[in-house]
Amino acid sequence: MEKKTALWIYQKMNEIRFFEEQVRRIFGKGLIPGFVHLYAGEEAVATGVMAQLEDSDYITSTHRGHGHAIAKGCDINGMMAEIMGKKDGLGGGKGGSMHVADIDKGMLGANGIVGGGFGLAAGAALSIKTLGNDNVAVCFFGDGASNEGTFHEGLNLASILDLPVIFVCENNQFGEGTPFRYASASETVAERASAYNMPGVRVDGMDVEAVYKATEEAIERAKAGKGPTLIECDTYRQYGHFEGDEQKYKSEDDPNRDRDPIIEFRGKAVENGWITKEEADSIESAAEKTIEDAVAFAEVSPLPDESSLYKDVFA
Amino acid sequence: MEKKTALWIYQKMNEIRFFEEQVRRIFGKGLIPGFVHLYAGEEAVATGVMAQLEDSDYITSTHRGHGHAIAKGCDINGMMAEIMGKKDGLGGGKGGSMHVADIDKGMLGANGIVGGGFGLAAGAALSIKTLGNDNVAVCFFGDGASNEGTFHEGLNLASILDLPVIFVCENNQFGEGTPFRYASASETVAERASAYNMPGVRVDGMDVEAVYKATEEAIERAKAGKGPTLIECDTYRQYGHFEGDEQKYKSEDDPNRDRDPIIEFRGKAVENGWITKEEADSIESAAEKTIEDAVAFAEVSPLPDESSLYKDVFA
Amino acid sequence: MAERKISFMNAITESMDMAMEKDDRVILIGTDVAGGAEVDHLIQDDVYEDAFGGVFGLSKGLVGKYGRERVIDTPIAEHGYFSAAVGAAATGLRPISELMFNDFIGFALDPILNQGAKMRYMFGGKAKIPLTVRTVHGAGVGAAAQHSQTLYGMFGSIPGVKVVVPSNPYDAKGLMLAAIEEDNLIVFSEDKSIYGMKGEVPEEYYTVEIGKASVTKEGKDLTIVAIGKMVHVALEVAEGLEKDGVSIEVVDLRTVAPWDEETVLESVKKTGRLIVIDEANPHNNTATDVASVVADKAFDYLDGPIKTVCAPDTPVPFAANLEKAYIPDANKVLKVAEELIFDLKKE
Amino acid sequence: MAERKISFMNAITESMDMAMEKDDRVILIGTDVAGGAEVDHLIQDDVYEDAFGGVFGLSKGLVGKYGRERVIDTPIAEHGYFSAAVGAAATGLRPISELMFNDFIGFALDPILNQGAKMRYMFGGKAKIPLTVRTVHGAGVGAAAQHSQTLYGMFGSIPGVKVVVPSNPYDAKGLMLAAIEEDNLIVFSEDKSIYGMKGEVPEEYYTVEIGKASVTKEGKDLTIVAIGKMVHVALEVAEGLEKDGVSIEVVDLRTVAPWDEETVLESVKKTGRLIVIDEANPHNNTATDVASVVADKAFDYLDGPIKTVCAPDTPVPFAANLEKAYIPDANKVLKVAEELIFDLKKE
Ligand SMILES: Cc1ncc(C[n+]2csc(CCOP(=O)(O)OP(=O)(O)O)c2C)c(N)n1
Ligand SMILES: Cc1ncc(C[n+]2csc(CCOP(=O)(O)OP(=O)(O)O)c2C)c(N)n1
Ligand SMILES: [Mg+2]
Ligand SMILES: [Mg+2]
Repeated sequence: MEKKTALWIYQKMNEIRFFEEQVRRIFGKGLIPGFVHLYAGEEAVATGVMAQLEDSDYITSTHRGHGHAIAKGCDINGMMAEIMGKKDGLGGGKGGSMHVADIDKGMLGANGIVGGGFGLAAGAALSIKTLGNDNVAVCFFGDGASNEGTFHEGLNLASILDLPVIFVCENNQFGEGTPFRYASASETVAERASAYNMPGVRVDGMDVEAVYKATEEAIERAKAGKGPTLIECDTYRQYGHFEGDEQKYKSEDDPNRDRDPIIEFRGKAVENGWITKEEADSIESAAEKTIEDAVAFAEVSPLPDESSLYKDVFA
Repeated sequence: MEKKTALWIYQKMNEIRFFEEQVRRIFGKGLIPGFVHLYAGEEAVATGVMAQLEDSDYITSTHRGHGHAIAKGCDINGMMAEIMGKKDGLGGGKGGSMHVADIDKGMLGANGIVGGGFGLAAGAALSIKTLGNDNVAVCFFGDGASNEGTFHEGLNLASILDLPVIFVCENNQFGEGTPFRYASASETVAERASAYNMPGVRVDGMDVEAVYKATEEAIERAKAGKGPTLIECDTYRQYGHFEGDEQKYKSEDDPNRDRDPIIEFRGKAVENGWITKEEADSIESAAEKTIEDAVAFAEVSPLPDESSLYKDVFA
Repeated sequence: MAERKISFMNAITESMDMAMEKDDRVILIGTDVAGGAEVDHLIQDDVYEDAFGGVFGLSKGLVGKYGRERVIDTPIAEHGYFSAAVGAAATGLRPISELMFNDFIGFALDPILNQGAKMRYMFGGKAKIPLTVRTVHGAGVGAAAQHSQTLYGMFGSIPGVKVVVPSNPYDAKGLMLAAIEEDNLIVFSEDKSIYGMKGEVPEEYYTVEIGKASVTKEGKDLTIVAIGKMVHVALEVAEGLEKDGVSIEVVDLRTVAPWDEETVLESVKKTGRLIVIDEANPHNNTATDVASVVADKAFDYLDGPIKTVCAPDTPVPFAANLEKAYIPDANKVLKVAEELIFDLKKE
Repeated sequence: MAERKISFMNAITESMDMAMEKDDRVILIGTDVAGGAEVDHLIQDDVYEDAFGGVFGLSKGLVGKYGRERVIDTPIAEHGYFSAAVGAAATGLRPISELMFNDFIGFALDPILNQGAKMRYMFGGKAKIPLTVRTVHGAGVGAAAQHSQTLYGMFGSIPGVKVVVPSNPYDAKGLMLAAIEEDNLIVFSEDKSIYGMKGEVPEEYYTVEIGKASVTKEGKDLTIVAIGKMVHVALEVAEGLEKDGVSIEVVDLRTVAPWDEETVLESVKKTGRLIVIDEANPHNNTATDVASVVADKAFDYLDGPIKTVCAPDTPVPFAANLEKAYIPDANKVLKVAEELIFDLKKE
């Protein structure tokens, strides 16, 4: 891995983690309406994939979308303000945590609908293909979403049309309180790829490098006109499904339970000489500061004007 | 195969074929409103499966449902009257061709919605399981339906709950005017079974015996609590998607194009001594007569009372 | 004996419990209706502990009592399990199928629209679909555009579907028990923002008639027809106007499809004035339906225009102040009522 | 120059053709919109022949002209390709996505309800969804309960969706071209039973304004607002009543969401009487919506009750006589009009 890439990844991983910790804190203080789904623990997936993408590539995200948005380059101040429902939010405060988006950055939106992204990503890939652009679309989805019919329809459609799209499953072992091993008749998500005549790979989703490499191959394939790839990333979420979840369904011996992808990457990056300890330390404190600033920014941002309630229904 | 079974199968095959020929004729005369989808050419599937079922087993059917209904034992006069929209129809003339049903015979309805049956069949199997009955539910569906998300959801659900259900795909190579090989990323439907951890078998759907045997195994498995099976029957429809279809998408070299499952079964049955030539002949003429009688019955049946328009919305 | 007070959500839990106790054919099916399926430490001596008991906790404890054969966690596959619920209902079970948020209907509409609601009719009366669809609607908890809609009106537009929207714990229990007893497809839509509301609920089994509105408060000058949570807005308005000497009759629709024309028309014929409050978006909803029927069948009794107070024609916004501005409340109703009250004072 | 007459369906075909000719970003996607994909004998010198060109033949010839990259046959997977159409619309294409029968919306609602209709709002105005959903509604061809529904009212209840229902070939072409030009999600709903109806259609490119009703016939005694095919029922009724000396104004709504309040209110203020005809089931539909707005905003001008004439609250029956009884027709409208006409004659 190039130094530049490693530095970028480590920065984004830290920004995501600090972001989620702050969201958790201010949610606890009652400053965020509704509910939030934290990405902490899964940073290796978003950053490993996004390290391969450009602004002009598209992603679709999920209800657990903060990590994707940060890694895709969304403005962090705007994100925090959005999550707090403020005027300076990316969506003017009208979307909130589940609808963080920035189409100019290729981020087609977090999504409150589980399984809502398969077709959207295929559609973005259809645009890329039809307009002749040299890009890809990436669809992030959970293990739980893999049992929605939209998984089947989206993957089949993308495959028969050879669309430049990559389906990235974040298998964190649970959909809400239901274990993947109960809900899915197949042992892995990756093995379902064969039903759509596309490669299905399963990687250690706590290992950025593994995700990064798998994505590289998938992009090559997509850009060569060979169609989609399914990548399953084995991961775990540090907190509950949403904040407030008692997590009774988690077990002592859940795989990945005691791993932290950020600590692992720091170790590996320092060991391989990609990043020095000092660089790592300063990335960490810079990230912490970035997020603190974002909270400060969001806190002083005013509530949206009431008139905005009626705006932006139609173009 | 036992003689009794062979006789039954040959009778039902002939009833179906004559039924469809008559429907075609009277549709051509303008006596049937709407559109009809004929089952001619696919008789081996319905009869091969149904020869293994009892009245207390359930089936869900499709828009191409006449064959299933006849083989499941629905009253043929009532079917013909229904298709003509008459008062003595199975549904009082309110459903028509696409909604022929008889729940007492375990026939849960033809269905105008492609892919509408997967969950319904799983639900019938859930009833069987929950009520502790020794039965199965069979879901008939087309190759085209295999790309609906409901396929994915239905098969996965049935598998994780070990439901006594059998998914029977009638792969007649086309969904309307779209070839299966274009629409499906997988080469066969059967191979998709592995994504749901259930057996997937592909049989010659022009060969009743092959269908019959595959069904037997699947029923054994289902009744032993081992869950669902997917059976793909390779077949072909003799006529268009619906009556009036120009069939421009059909080719000289479509597999199964020149086969007739009824002729094949007659040959095999006589050869194996299951049926004598005389028996076969008399079954044929009896079936022809049965269907002619059904047309006569339906023709004189009155239109439904206008008041029935408002009835049967709620129980 | 002092009446027992329990919350709206506990009333619903209790009703499901009683129905399951009474009839083995009643099952509950949905995503995380128990939660924690196949998690070892949640199984002790063949008794299951739930991880969620529904995301709102309404089915807590049921899997412990009735087991996983009757409290069925599903994959996230709404079309699949809704359609299974319809199939099960047609073949001998009496399922309660949960749509976690009514907003997810985009994944489960066909089993209702084309199967469950129409089978009986298409089959000439030869099917029964004793299916209760429990779902959750409404804004007010900061859940944004895809988790806050009020869609019972959409269900109510479908022939063959009955739709029930309880406004208080007593009705919630009685209507739920009535729904489960019926041989029809019933959508039971709960406003999540009143789950905590307490009210008197008898301990015994009882039903509230489906299709019957209730006159929550009698009055003679103006009828306010309201649905679910909006009944409380109506009562607040009534109380306020009462002080100005205006007497308000509040009709709680309770069943929004088919709704109780008789009770509504009777009330309007008496008062001559009507406001309908509905949190749904303003077009093609229950409020406009009620208004149109009254404008036809009670026209000669009307002393002023028929007013509807609904959410605006926008998605539900996230920001707290915008969401508050989105939901109909007493102020908005009062403002709209002015025109009618003005007429009134002139008389 | 004599005006050219073509059929309703040919007008739609022509409009899609013109839009695709004009703008490379316009694509057509749906099941069998061409048909015969990858069938060798349907490909000659890289030019494609279609097997269907849509089940009703409305897109015949387009794949030959624009190729399979822009006329895309899909697997039978409505959710998948509708959601792809939304994704494509958000990222630079201008898709026309076909829902073969509006009844299949149970398989494709979420991409409309929660994605396409809401993205712009949720994202604070930062998305455009230039998507035209073509679909087909209506009874009258013996297609039974799952292929004959009239569901544009359901789409119309969703904020962020515009819904267009043309009643004649001229409007069909102009409204379709306007829809494709718009940067919004538009449902374009066609009544299959009038596909053969002919009318004057200019050969050139033109648009008909979305959101604007048209006064098809002026009159002074009674307003009939009608939608799609029902406009012709209204005209038939108008002609009949004209003989009795009653002057009818017919308003063709054309856009059912958001519909043209101004034109409707103006008409009712002039005539003082209103009937709305809508083939939809009777509850929570466009007719009741129009009625309720008039009962509010034009109340003081009304000389009689507001009448709606809709299909009954039942699924669409199959039998020819029942289906005929199901669909609103001139007789039913006349019967309902009696009460209003009676008042009129008294004057
Ligand atoms: C269509 C739909 N069904 C159900 C839900 C409720 N829901 C939100 S998140 C979630 C679990 C998703 O699990 P998974 O896909 O594994 O993602 P994770 O939360 O684990 O990241 C569920 C069931 C929803 N939002 N949308
Ligand atoms: C949900 C839905 N989508 C589309 C259709 C239109 N349609 C009716 S039959 C058919 C083809 C079905 O193909 P297949 O499943 O292979 O069955 P076959 O007709 O070949 O027996 C289609 C697309 C429908 N009825 N329902
Ligand atoms: Mg998960
Ligand atoms: Mg087929």
